Amino acid sequence: MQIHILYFAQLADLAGKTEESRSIDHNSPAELYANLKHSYNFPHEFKHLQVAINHQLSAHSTELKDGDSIAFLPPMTGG
Amino acid sequence: MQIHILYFAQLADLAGKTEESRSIDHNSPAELYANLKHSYNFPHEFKHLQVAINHQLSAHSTELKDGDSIAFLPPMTGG
Amino acid sequence: MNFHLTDQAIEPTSLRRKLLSLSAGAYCSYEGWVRNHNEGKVVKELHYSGYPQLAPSIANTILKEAKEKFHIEDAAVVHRTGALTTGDIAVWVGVTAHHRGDTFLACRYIIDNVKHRLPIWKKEIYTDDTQAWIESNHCGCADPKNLEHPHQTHP
Amino acid sequence: MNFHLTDQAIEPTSLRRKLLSLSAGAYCSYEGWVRNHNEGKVVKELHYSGYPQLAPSIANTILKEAKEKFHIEDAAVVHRTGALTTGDIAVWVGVTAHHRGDTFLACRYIIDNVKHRLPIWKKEIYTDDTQAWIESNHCGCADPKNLEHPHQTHP
Repeated sequence: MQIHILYFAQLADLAGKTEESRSIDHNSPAELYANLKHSYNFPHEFKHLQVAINHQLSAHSTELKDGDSIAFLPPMTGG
Repeated sequence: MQIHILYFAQLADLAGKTEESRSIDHNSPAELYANLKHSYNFPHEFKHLQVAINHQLSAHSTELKDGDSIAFLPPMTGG
Repeated sequence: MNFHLTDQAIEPTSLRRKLLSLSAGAYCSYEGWVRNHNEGKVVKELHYSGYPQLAPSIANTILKEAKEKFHIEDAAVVHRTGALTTGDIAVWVGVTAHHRGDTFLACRYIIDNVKHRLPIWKKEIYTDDTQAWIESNHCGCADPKNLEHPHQTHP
Repeated sequence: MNFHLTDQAIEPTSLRRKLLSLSAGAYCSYEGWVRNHNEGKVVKELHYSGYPQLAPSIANTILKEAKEKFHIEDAAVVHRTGALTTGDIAVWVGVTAHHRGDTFLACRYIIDNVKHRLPIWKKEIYTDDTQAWIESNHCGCADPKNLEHPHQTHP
């Protein structure tokens, strides 16, 4: 299925892009992140990131569905 | 000796003036206030007022000197 | 001197501007506004009467205490006198610091102490033309243990 | 909706005006300013990057929590995005209430939670042209027991 991925902050810098689509053959945010971490040398552990699916904060264990957008969010540093 | 008295807030309303001079034959703020309380029906007890002599907060027991100004200050209610 | 009494409308925009600083990261300000009611009565006007020869030294003592107690860069207070109507600003406090925690604590310290120690008295004039000198800011808000108390008697 | 992200300069005067109320007696506001230094390095510019499709719902959750926890009348937050230079306002919070205690506590609650929960990230660009994504607001300021702590790591 097709997943749309959004990148922010350090992850966008390391990926060299702010978004991309990927075909995946599983429904696990953890597995997707492991692949992205490998592709782009992301420094964060999955458990230290928040997960937003379709622009809503979601449990790390949420099952992805075809057409979902997902973002892995580093610790926030606004203000 | 001559003492200049300043009145504020409720005390000014009750005295019908904001200041006056009085001749006194003692040097005690407490005795002066007792007389003023009697003259103007001030409701406050002396101990519940702060005393300012020559525009500085002063101990209730300060001895007055000729030419001093004195004010008896009700609890403050700014803000 | 970072204090004044004024019988003119308080202008937060220009007061804030005087505290601008490139080394401060945090700014907290407080304003006391004249409400249209107090303890069930409808307020038409307030009248603040001050002791102008005494107020500056007390305000400066309070500001000095705040600078000693908290790591702040600068702080200022302005209090209005005379006749105020609903919506007017009675008092303004501004504080700058490196860190936000200090701005909140110092700003709170200053306004609490201004209310209890600055020689200013408030008379309320109600819409039925009765009036009353406010007896006291009897909320004990200056006591740090009341910082989290949800309801004080006065703003 | 009392929140927005903006890539334009934050204007406290007009934001404050939107909170004016004849029934509120107390107004507290907080501003985070871009400092010219952080942990010994000289900051030339900050870059705030946000997640605009997610930030509003989180900001509104924080504002709703503040209204549930404290007796406030209204509250608003604005956060800047894009390139900021020293002296710019990064974030503004304003709160009105009947009583001052609630404005301070709610304003503090909102800024603490905005810093930790709003999806915005800060990159510092130094005068030597090196840059760094700030790792975290690791001060634990949102914890009420730290309210009186004199020094947090970030403004």
